[in-house]
Amino acid sequence: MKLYEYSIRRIFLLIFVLLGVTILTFYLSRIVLNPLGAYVTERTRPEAIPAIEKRLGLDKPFYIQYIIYLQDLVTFNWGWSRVAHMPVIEALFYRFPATVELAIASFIIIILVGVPLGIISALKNNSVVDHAIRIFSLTGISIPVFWLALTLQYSFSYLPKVAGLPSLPSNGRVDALLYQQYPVNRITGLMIFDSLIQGNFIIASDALLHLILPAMTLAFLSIGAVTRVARSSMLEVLRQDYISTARAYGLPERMVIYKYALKNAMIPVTTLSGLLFGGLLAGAIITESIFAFPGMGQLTVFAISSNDSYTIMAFTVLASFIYVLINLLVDIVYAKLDPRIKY
Amino acid sequence: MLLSVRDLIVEFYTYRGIVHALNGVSFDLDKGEVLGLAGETGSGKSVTAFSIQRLLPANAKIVSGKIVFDGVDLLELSEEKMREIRGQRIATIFQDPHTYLNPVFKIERQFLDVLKYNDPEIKALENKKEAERIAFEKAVEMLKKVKMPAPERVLKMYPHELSGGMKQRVLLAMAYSLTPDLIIADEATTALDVTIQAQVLEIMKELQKEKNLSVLLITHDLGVIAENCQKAAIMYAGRVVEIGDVKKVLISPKHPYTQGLLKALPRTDKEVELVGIPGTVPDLVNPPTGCAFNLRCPYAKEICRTKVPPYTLEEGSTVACYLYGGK
Amino acid sequence: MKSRQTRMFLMDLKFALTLLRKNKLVVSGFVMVLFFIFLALFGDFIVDPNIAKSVDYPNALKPPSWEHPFGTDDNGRDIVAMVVLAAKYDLAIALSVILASIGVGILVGSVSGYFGGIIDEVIMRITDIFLAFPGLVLAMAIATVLGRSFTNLMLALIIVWWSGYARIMRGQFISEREKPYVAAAKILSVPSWRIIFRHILPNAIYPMLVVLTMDMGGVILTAAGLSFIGLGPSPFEPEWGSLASRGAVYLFQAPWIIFFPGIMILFACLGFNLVGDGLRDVLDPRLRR
Amino acid sequence: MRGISRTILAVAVIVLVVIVGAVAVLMQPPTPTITTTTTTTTATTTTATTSTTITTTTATTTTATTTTVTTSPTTTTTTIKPPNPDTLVQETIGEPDYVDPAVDYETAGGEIIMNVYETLMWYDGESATKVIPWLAESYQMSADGKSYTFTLRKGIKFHDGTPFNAKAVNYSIVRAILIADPNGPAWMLGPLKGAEELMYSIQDGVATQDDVAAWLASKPIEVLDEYTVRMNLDYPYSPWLSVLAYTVTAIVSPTYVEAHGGIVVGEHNEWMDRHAEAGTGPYILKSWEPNVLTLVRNDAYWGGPKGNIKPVLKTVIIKGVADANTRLLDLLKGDADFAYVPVTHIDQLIDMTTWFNEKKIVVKPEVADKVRVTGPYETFNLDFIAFNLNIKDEITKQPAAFQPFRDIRVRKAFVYAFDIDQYLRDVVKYFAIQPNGPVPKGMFGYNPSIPTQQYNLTKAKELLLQAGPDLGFSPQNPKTMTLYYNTGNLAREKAALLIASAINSLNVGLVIQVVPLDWPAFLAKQRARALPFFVLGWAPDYVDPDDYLIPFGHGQKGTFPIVIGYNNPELNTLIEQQAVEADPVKRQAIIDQIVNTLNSEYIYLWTAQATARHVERTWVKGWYYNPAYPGNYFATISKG
Repeated sequence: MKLYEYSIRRIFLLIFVLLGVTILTFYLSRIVLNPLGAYVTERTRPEAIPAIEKRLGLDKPFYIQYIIYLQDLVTFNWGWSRVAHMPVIEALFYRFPATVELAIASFIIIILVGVPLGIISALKNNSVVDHAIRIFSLTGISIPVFWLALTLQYSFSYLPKVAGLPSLPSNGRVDALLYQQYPVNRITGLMIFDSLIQGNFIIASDALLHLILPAMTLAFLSIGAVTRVARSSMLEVLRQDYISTARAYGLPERMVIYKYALKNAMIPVTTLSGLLFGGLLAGAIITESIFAFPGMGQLTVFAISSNDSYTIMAFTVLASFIYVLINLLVDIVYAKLDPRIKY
Repeated sequence: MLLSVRDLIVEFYTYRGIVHALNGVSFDLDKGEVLGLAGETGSGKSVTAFSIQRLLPANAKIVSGKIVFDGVDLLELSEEKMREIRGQRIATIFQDPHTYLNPVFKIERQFLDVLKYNDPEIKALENKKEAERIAFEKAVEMLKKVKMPAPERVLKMYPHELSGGMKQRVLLAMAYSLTPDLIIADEATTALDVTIQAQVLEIMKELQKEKNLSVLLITHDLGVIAENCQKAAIMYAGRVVEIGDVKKVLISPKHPYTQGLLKALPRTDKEVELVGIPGTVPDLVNPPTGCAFNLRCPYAKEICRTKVPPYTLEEGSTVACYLYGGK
Repeated sequence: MKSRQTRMFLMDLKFALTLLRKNKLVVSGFVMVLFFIFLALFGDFIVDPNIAKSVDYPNALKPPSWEHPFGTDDNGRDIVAMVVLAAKYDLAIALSVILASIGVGILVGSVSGYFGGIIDEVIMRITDIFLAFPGLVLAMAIATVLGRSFTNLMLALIIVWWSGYARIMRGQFISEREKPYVAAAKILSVPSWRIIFRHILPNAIYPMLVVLTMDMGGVILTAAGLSFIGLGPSPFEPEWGSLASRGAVYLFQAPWIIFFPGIMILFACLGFNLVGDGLRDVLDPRLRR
Repeated sequence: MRGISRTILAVAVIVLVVIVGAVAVLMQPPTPTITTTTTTTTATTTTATTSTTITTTTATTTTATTTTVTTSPTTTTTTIKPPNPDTLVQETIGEPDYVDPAVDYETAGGEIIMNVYETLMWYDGESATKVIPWLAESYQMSADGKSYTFTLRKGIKFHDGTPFNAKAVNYSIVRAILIADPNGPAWMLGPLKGAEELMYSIQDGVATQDDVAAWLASKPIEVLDEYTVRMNLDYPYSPWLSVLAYTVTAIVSPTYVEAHGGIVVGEHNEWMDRHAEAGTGPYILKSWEPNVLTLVRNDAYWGGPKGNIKPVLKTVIIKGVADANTRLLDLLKGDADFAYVPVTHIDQLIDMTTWFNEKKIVVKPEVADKVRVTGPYETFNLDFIAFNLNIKDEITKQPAAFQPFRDIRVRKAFVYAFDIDQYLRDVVKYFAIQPNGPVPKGMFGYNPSIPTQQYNLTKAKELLLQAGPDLGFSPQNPKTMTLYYNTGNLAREKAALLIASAINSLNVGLVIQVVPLDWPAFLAKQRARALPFFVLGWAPDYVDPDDYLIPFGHGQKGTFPIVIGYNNPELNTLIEQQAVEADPVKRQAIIDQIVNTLNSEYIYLWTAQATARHVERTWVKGWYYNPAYPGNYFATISKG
């Protein structure tokens, strides 16, 4: 089967999974969470509640509500986000690029640090370096996210400020005052990208500074996973016969490792990084809320605490869509990388 | 003398203890000569091949012995010097073609890389493009030599798209393209079915004759040795027990183990009752004292159990057994 | 037949243990896990359990001192006591989520992996839905409707966690299904459930051991994360995650509230991960050099 | 075995070193005294107190470097010049729901509306009891108190240039009623002729176009001429003038609203929800980005009733910053001029010992030159615990079997069990006073002589042991109950924990669990009467005791009596009487009677009436406090 047919089949399955997700989301939000909660306060007259239900269409039988919900979903009329004070789709349009920017930044760090560490740890197997790297990577996946974020905030932002030393910003995406003086108009929503195009280096550098702490937090957690996979797959590949062929034919060690072995070892790493990136895209819930980074994650935390079910539903559908899409992309990339895969 | 191996001892460090893979392997190989190295699995054939190329895995250690190749002891060489010898002077063809080609690169890439790094003529070329083109032509020419159909197309294909036989031919072509002095064929044809095996051996013989190469043919198939080699060496438990002219060794074997082997060989020319060798191959973690074969040898004497038998010359073959003198 | 199989298993076990003993990392991981289990089992004897149920605002937010080595939290309770008491809750949540999830995972994974075809396709798509669905939202829904309590947090985690194991088990069963011993059992008309549980499962379970050990830490971390965004148990049910996350508000005045529970989580999870990592090397035959 | 014991030792040593190191380092947390690089002629000394760096790298040991540099702060008061004098940055929590006066019902939105729009009546400077004509020049009340006629000020223009006149007043108030947002403040306009009835039918979705036309035809508000307008009420309502000071009656420019979607009965105007640039006030809302609102000065502002209000600040930026520590740091660094500092963090700015002993706010010397903290000011925010007399099972909707709070002894015992001193001293740090009833201190109708509730644990135990047998709980067969509070509010959480741990410590057979709930889920359970008892608060709409007596006391109309199943008909009539009683002395007497009956029933446990404090940089001038204001009034503020 050609790659094209394989993708079609996968996309069909994707739609089925997404439908399943919408059913689960609908059940959760309409039956379990009762969206009415977001529209009724302690001052609402009990008699007025039926009218609100009618206006929100909550009085119709469930399956009709679900069909209306699907129509709304497709027409991108995802309801009003009480938390963002704007239509949900607009809130997404506003905040998703911020999450993407953070995801890219931390992804770059993850790959640039994680992969080399994994390879070094494999090449120097069972040496002191290997042990150190393994402890570092295992610690990476044993630290609670918020604890790491707060410790970084405390050590790199709070303490230096107290001591009068230069400190990393730990709040928001760019300095509000600076943004007032040097506004950047939004093209893609990626702050650094937009400001660089418009030659506004002040904002670009400030946005970069604001990215450091959150990106470091997110990266530290995933570096562990990437390092371990890179190490085990590199060890696996180095034991393969075609490596001894390469050596037997006098190819330089550097080439044997970084060309012949690396490309094979990178296949499982790519799959993992794809999944990690998908995870990052779904919004780093805790990191964004600690660093007040205005992305999808922060909005979701606000939505959860104030039970704004339209925003939560939007986040769920978006996160599931990203997960499923990334899975498909990872499989396709996997096929490209490893010619042995046939469909 | 192109290659002479003297008392090579190699040990492996595993969790179960130290495996004495080679216990003093010695043999010589002359220029243009084909030596067959035979023995059951676990007798140390492949370890010998890997030791010559110094490609032993990390937990192996060459305890002692000398491998003199063209007057130079390979064990003394630096890794850098050894790299120059591998490929250009000594080439190896491995057993299972399926796993010895890198799955994610096209044949062309792997073949051309080998040529670019080893072939003096191509190495000398500055212009990258030029080097690629010449390497490509050379590859095609070599593939034709090994009777590969449509070589240009094969070069563009991935290893998994070729059959076992074709892959072995690619490896052959790669090995011979560098005109090495010594080819080590480690069970090169065992994984192929008989018809393809014959073709590949035929090609090896032609190439060997044409370039007067010396070949170390490692196999457990005595038939293959009989047809292709001038000299034969029989290995058992990490030692060469008998070495000599192929006719003498196979027709009038001296060492009891060689005799046992031949008795276990089905013959087409006459009716013969097959007799296996009693007992099993010794455990190399704590090998038996004296001659390793003494537990299974019908003629074993007290001395066989205590002292390692020295090599003695017996009608043109060298044999390590107390049946033939030596106290 | 039986004794030989067990003898082989024992020999293998002894062999694995010798390997484990040699690996420094695994041993240190093991020590941490033992300490965590010790705290969980004997916590209530070391420290008076109803400290967790009381408040003492006069000496809230006191920095670490000889009297309170770890300082006191915002409700005036001694953090050393709280951390010790919390170990029981954390071990309980980790164990229950893992055991429940592996139970469901095996059931679902084995059926869909073994039978394949339509059953496999349907089951896997349903599992995909749970995999795609952000567990956070599910946990929130449960916490909102049923209120925030320890059992609800556990429930939420189980509902999401099993899908990962189902997928791994399915993969294992698919590869084991092709193996000759399964065909042999089928020929001998052994009932399929026996094949699944008596024959395939023991072989399929090995790689899971590693995943399970490391997920023990994973569950505690996720629970801590959920506590941070307000879905954790109530203040009277001490759990490291919620203890630490309640300290976020006082980060700059009283960093010790976050620091010490966080350190306990780190050491417990690191312990599990070290043991898991070591286990992976031991269980993977080719790596046994 | 030797190998293993060595690793155990190694691990133990590492763990110990990390913990001991951290304990040592955390012994003295650094107080945030920020050294600021200043632009003034007189350089200030840099005072760096202990700064400790914790580098908690993974499992390796903690390195604690403590550098202590303390130099005595200079005695000369140095004035630090603000970096950008004509821009004010305010860092607070949360964001407005809406900025449309007709629908917004919370303080964040109120603050924007109050600076952009204006009302006919408004408070006179700092006094919250007196309202003076603002957009109105003067007013007359009819003899029967059922109609008010206003003559309006002339020559005032809206931000969009159109003139302010009677038509605009009529348009603005009618608009609020026609939208009739059930969660909004429009109910306050109920007394207007036919308004309450119309709003109910709109909210119930039964109102038709001609119902609206009929109501408009009945002229609840008459435009007599360009600058006079009369409002007719259904019944005399003395608080009507303070209602006219509430943001719901803010006057908007009709032309602007018509140009942006006009009025749709029963629907919000989404544009007006997000934009506020059509009022007569001193500021205009220029932009609303996530967490950042920007107001710019209205240069053509008419100056206010005394013509003395001339807005100085060009821009005002209101930033929503969730983390209290960050707000504090920005304030000390000079990046923020106003900052909301909660009770949990105020001890880093003011000297707590003087505050505890003399209830006087004295700023710590190290920050005295940078920060000014004023207060405490009384707010009307009342926190309390209410006991549900008719607990319903949420699923079966039937009354639950175990109804402990029907027995007054149990209610009394719970009131006695609450350690009010510990709560005021250690939880809210004396930034609250103990209320003596539903009417908050500082509001008309408050009577200081009414006794407050007492803490007496032994009495509480006595009462519960007496009530136990009748209600079926005893130490042998204990009953558990759940106390709910809304997540996020730390003071209420601690009040819940305090009462719960007190009752649990009595071990009389009652075990209290404390469970936090999200706000909407809390309300849903409350509406379903499923909360056995709960911690909550009440804030004023307009400054009048009526706005407290009804919600706490009135059996039919009161928000809380309805959900806790308390109805005392005699009390209901008293409450209705005081609303229409014009004579203050008589009204005070009725109110005292109401408060005493309510207190005698022990329905509520009054936990706190919060006092506020204001935190600003020393270079800010012109700020003043009025409990009735939803937020800060920027028109009188300057930086210099």
